[in-house]
Amino acid sequence: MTTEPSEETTAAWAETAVREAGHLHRPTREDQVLERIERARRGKARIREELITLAHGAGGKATHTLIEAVFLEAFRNPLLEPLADGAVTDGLAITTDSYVVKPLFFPGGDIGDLAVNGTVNDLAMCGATPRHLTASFILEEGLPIADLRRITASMAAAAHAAGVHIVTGDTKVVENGKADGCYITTAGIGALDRGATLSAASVTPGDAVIVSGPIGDHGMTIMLARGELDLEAHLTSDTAPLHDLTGRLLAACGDGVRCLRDATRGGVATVLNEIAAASRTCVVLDENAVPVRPQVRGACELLGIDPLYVACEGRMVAVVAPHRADAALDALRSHPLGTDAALIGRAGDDPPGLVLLKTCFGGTRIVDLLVGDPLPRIC
Amino acid sequence: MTTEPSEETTAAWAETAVREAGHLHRPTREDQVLERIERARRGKARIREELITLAHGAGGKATHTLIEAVFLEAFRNPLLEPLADGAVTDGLAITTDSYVVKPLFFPGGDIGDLAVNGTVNDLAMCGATPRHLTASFILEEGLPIADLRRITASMAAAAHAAGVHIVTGDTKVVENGKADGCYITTAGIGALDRGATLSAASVTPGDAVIVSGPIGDHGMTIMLARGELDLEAHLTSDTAPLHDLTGRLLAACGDGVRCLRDATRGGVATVLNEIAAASRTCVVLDENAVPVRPQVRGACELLGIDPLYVACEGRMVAVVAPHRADAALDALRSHPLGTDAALIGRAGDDPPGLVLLKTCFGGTRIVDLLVGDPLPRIC
Amino acid sequence: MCLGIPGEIAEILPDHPDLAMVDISGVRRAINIGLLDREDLAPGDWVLIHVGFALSKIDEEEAAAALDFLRSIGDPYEDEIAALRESTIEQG
Amino acid sequence: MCLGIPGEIAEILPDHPDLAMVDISGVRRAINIGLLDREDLAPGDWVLIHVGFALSKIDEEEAAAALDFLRSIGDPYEDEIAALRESTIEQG
Amino acid sequence: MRFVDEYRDAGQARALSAQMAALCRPGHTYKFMEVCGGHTHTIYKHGLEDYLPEAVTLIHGPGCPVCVIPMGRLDDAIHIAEQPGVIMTSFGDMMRVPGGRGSFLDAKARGADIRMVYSPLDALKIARQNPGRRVVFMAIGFETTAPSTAMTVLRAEAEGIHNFSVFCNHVTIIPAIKAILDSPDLHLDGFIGPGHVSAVIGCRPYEFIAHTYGKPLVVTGFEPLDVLRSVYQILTQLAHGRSQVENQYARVVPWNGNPKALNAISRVMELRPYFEWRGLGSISHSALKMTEKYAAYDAERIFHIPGVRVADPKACQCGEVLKGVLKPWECKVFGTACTPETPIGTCMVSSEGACAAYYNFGRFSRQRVKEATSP
Amino acid sequence: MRFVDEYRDAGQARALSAQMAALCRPGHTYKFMEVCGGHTHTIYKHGLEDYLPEAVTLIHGPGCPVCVIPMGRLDDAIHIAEQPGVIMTSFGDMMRVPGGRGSFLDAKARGADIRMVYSPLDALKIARQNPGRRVVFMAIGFETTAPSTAMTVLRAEAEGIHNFSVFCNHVTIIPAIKAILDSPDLHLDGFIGPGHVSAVIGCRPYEFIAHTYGKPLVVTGFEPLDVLRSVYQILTQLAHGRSQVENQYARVVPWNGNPKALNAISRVMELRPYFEWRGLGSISHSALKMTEKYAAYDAERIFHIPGVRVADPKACQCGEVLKGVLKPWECKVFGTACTPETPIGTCMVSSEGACAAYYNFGRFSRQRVKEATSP
Ligand code: SF4
Ligand code: SF4
Ligand SMILES: [Mg+2]
Ligand SMILES: [Mg+2]
Ligand SMILES: [Mg+2]
Ligand SMILES: [Mg+2]
Ligand SMILES: [Mg+2]
Ligand SMILES: [Mg+2]
Ligand SMILES: [Mg+2]
Ligand SMILES: [Mg+2]
Ligand SMILES: [Mg+2]
Ligand SMILES: [Mg+2]
Repeated sequence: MTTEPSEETTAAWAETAVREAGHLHRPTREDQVLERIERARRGKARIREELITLAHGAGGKATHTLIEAVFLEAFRNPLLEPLADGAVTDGLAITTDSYVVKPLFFPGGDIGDLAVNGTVNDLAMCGATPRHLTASFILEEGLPIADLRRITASMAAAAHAAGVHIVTGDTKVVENGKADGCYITTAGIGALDRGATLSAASVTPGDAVIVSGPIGDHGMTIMLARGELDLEAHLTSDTAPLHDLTGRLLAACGDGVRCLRDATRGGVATVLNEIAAASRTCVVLDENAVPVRPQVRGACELLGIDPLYVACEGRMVAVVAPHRADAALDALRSHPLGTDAALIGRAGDDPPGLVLLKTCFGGTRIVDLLVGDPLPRIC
Repeated sequence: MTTEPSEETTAAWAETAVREAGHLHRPTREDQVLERIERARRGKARIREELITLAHGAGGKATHTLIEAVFLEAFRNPLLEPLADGAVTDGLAITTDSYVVKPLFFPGGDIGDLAVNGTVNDLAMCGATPRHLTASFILEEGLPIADLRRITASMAAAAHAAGVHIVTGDTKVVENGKADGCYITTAGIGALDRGATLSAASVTPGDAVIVSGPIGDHGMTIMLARGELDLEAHLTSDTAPLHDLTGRLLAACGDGVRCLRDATRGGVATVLNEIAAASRTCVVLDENAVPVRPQVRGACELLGIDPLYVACEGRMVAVVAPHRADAALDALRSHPLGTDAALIGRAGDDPPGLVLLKTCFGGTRIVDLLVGDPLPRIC
Repeated sequence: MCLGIPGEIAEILPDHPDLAMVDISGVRRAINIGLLDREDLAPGDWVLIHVGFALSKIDEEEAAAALDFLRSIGDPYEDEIAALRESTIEQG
Repeated sequence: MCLGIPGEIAEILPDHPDLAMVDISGVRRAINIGLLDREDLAPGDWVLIHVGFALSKIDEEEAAAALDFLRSIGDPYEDEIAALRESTIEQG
Repeated sequence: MRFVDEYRDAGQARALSAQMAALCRPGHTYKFMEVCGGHTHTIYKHGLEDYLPEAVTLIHGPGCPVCVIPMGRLDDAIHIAEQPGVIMTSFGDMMRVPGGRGSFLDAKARGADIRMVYSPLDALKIARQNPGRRVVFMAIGFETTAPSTAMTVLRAEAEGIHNFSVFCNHVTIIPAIKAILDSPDLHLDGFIGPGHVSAVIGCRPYEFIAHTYGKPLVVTGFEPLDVLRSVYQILTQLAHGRSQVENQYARVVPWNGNPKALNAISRVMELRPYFEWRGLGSISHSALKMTEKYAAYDAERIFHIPGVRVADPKACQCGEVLKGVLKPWECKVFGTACTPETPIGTCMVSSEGACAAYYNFGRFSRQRVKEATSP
Repeated sequence: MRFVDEYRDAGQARALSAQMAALCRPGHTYKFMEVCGGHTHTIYKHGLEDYLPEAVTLIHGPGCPVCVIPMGRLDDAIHIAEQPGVIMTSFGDMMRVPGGRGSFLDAKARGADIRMVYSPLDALKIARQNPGRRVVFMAIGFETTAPSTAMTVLRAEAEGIHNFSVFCNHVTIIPAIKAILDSPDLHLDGFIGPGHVSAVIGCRPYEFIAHTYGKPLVVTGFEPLDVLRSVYQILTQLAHGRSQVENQYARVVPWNGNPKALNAISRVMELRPYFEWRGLGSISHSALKMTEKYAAYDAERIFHIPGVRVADPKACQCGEVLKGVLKPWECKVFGTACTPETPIGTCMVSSEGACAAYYNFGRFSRQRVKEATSP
């Protein structure tokens, strides 16, 4: 073969780049346009819509805009400002989440353990040891009390497993057609006794990006459990409490751990975008390295959905200093909830604030925040 | 006049009782039946229904049964067990409540300040100084974002007024017809820095029962604001943060204060029943002493509802040791939120666990827990 | 049975043949007066309200007469009780 | 346009004239096969699925031929790259 | 509140109380029935028994329009409420009353659209606002309430509203009183007559009670002094050997009732041949139904109604309580198996029922409470 | 996944890439249009441009069935969805596309009952389960999807389901390609032909492109190696001076298409005289409507439809992008006023549109990224 492809036109850049000189780069006209767009994106969040739509609850761009333009705008204070999994103050981590899952019961769990694990996990992501939970219920009249007993039983079991108590609560009942069986809001308090200072902003170029296990199990399980798609698969939610896993990771890597995020609503892609934005780094993922179960992938292909955006309830993203990456993987893999932990990418420095994916095919593309829920792309 | 009425048959017992001898009392057959009933009522809570109904959310008997038979049964732990306004541990008070009011905006307030004040008040009732709040929103698609801004603005104002910050939060959006505009769950953390140890169980015969102002304003305002009854009145919700008022009371009376309760869902009657049950005292109220605004009373008479069961959102019941009653009233009345504070009754010792009312007519009757919401008695 | 509450007519509503605005301790509601003679009613009159209808116009004279009777036996008795009480205190 | 995904027929559903259970990486769905010739289909066959319908039976021979072509140009190239890489390392 | 507070004066009550004691013949006991649940409510809510002479016992009668609806009839109403497109409307009183298949609140929890209204006119308004739905008004009540229902039907007709109908359960008080007077094991000395029913029917219909049965009846208002005054009047009649119909409540009740209201009823409704009363059984000509002319507004005709009859439970001793043979607490299931949350008998279903009123308001030993509340 | 993973091999892509570079005439540039949005998606999602010779530019064509629906047509659909009792059903793709009065998601937020379905058969199932409602299926898509809609209507007919109808917006690809070929300012060297449309219509309908217009067209699959192979085939044809229709996707596409599918379409639908395409304007005989025979299933006939026409915004430069005159980022509003959240032009409304795909997946400087991602 005589014509070695030019570096400009083939994917051989991965190899040839090694031989390349410095970082000299003259901005093209396209670059200038892109720069203008990035500036526009970094500008003050503005809501254009008049009504709340489902997109505002999906965890993506619309949610971020809503939070920044309405909630942060109204409540602004230093503890709220980082918009992290919880607030950290006086040795305590504080968090809250509402749970509105449908169906209430699904393979691998129910709204009850979700509500406990989710809040335990947000505390764990703050580097805290979960201590106390509160639980507030909004029940729709007509909910079978047997269902409520099932839910409270799994909450109790999940709390027991996480070593926390539900110390106070509240119950409201709303009319038929004003809820969907049962909504639960939990709040949690954790002790910051692990000596870790975690923040998305602390992520530095070179850091390793790790995911604790296969992604998208929860979201796809729920999508299937709704029955509307008539899809069947042996899939169960990954809902699990991660405080023990984070404990092990922090013990192994100490302040080598920069940041932890559970990849819930919006999936791994959303979490990584938040990290890239907060740290002004460029997160580069390797699609081949991202663990996805075959059934999740099958359902995603069928529906035209990207598993990177599908929710997990027992998986986290950990960003660790380069030299602690192996220790982190070892620590995670030694725990039953982290056996399939994988290094899926690295933080880089340019372009700042973006998440890029090296595709399994060898190309590169952006992994952006979605506007709202990942909608099936069928036709 | 020649026939002085016999003590048995007239209300002159109030006078003649002074002259009576000891407490000798031989139980009649009726007494034995009543004793049997009380034993049945004190027994383990059992739910007979199969479905959740609105009664389970009304704060009365059905709510108590649900909480004891389902939630306490599942989550039992020493912090939860007192079923108070919040849990108290490690120098902290923790509480949560969900807010589901309809309409979202009403004379005197909206769901936003309700959600802040309600949780601030539950902390205040624990004797704590409110510190941090969390706020979790369940929004129905279609909610005007302008409404949400109004709500968050009043939350911010209420938080500012109460000296707390909203430090973390969450937002979920549910489909049209799966909520009622906006539900808010707040949780709160307060510092137990006021040296008070409050509990309903500590109430002792002889203690004075005080209410901090006219009752039922909030509940009746909401009932009218729904528009279904086509009633008009100049009435506004009493929603207000009570932490400052409790601060002043505790400063004035120290551990002379036995117990504080904000008289929300279920009104003053429900709170007093909880106190009587927890302390095994008999709370005796004087109907003439209970402050009720004329419009509240008018609407109550029209609908056949007893104002004692109508919700307040800025009124509390304080039980104080007998010798601190005057100091307590002075302290409360010196504060704008307590100008109409009134001594409305006393704790007695027998029959234990009951709330009795000396009616304005001079008779005596029980003020029991209602099963559910006070339903209009029209026909 | 049949909760009935007295209310004062604030206004006979001109546009609605059978409606009057009635005041009950500061609470107002449009009440149907179709069961009474409209000519008979004026602002300031009191009616008995049941499920949104005025069932009866309250007869002030009858009311006053009934109260007079009650006072006629009540007041002397109260005086007597007061006297009794005083004598008790003097004894005590 | 028109997302189409290959799936393997697991079972032709006997009670439903036009339905087959199809497996996509462990995910199963009843798919309408009314656009294909039923006699032509058997478990183990692959079909292209679009909006719940099997649009086409996948032709295994054609697929193999296409892959053969890709390999015919891909494999020699990969060998060359590997050789190049080795020589680079030797140099370095 | 005018016409309310004047009648709640404790001082005048004590005076009346003393006078009543003087009217009682020594060694004699008296049983008076307050027919109306509203009076029962007043008696317990104000603790009126504290003022009654020991010799006087009040028997709580059948006049609670909620309590007397048989369970099967409520099941029929729930059946209607569960039909597609139906909005059932009801007074709040009825919402928690259990039928054989639970209460309106239970049916609502199961998904039926059942709404509380303050007035039948509000039900009509809902019909006006929901042209695509079928709105049914659960009509209950004695002659007091029937005119309002009738007026509402007439208005629906005038406005041409066709998606509104009435499930008519209005009952009439006279046949019920007569049924009680005719029961063999009953001993009553007089009646506290229903005030608001009388505002419609007047005082004449009671005259047979005074003349044929020889019992005094005093039409009575609903404030506590009204009731005490009425007892005083009955005792006075008895002391003088009289039995008459008297009108204690003349400020509201004209002797001849309200002719416009009676007319409204008769335009829209007619007597049923018989109607079953919970606790009392079937009583002839004791209830109203819609006339043929208003069939289009008659839910009973519009909907197919199962018409199931649910027998009163065996444990129930309501019959004895209603006749004054037993006091509420003397029933074996009172307060344990039968409570306002889980009523077995009719007297427990609404707060105007004898057992419920005693349970809610009077469930304490008066002797012990005297000790507890004495200063 | 079989028939998927084999076509995502980076090694073979590198080989093809090298071969393609060799096929390019030095100093020459090539513009190929992928007609189909599915290809656009593949190209961006897999970062396929990294493998293309610099001389080759891919022009993203009009073949996104979501993007081409004019705003007025969506407003009509929302109007239908807002009629009482209607359940509108739609593929997920359509939910966020804005019309003149917002998107389906906005209408849903305002209270309309709009549900996402995976298949038109699921819409029919909803109709079966909700006999009291009127279920409308928002039918969009090219010839690939039309047979499924047609089969669903035939099944509704067979089952006697009468509360189901179709709002038919199916379009046909050939007239759109022809309109593009006929536009004066366009220079194209070849076509990547739509794979799944061709599974229905076969390869013959494209022959006029090769014969009359002299442009190569290769019917192409949707995996990245399919597309690269197709570019390779076009380049080969050009290198040899040929212009033919070739079938790269023979594993799925029979040369003659799917006769059963074509038959289903023709039983239920017929060509419209003209149809407006967003960004392209009115194109004659470019869309399908329900036939007279199936009028009972035709939402356009059942509902009164306002038929408002909403002009494309002035700032929109989609026409130029669609014809390859401008690159997406060269449009003045790209990425600032026009984003996937607030699309102005058709190319931004679905992730298969040229601008949206570039914005979502390719919005970065390839030069800088090369530096960032190099090991
Ligand atoms: S306790 Fe129940 S069953 Fe017994 S008489 Fe009273 S209502 Fe009837
Ligand atoms: S940026 Fe928007 S307006 Fe401009 S060409 Fe693209 S889609 Fe059209
Ligand atoms: Mg989180
Ligand atoms: Mg949280
Ligand atoms: Mg969370
Ligand atoms: Mg609470
Ligand atoms: Mg529901
Ligand atoms: Mg409280
Ligand atoms: Mg609380
Ligand atoms: Mg509270
Ligand atoms: Mg959250
Ligand atoms: Mg709503």
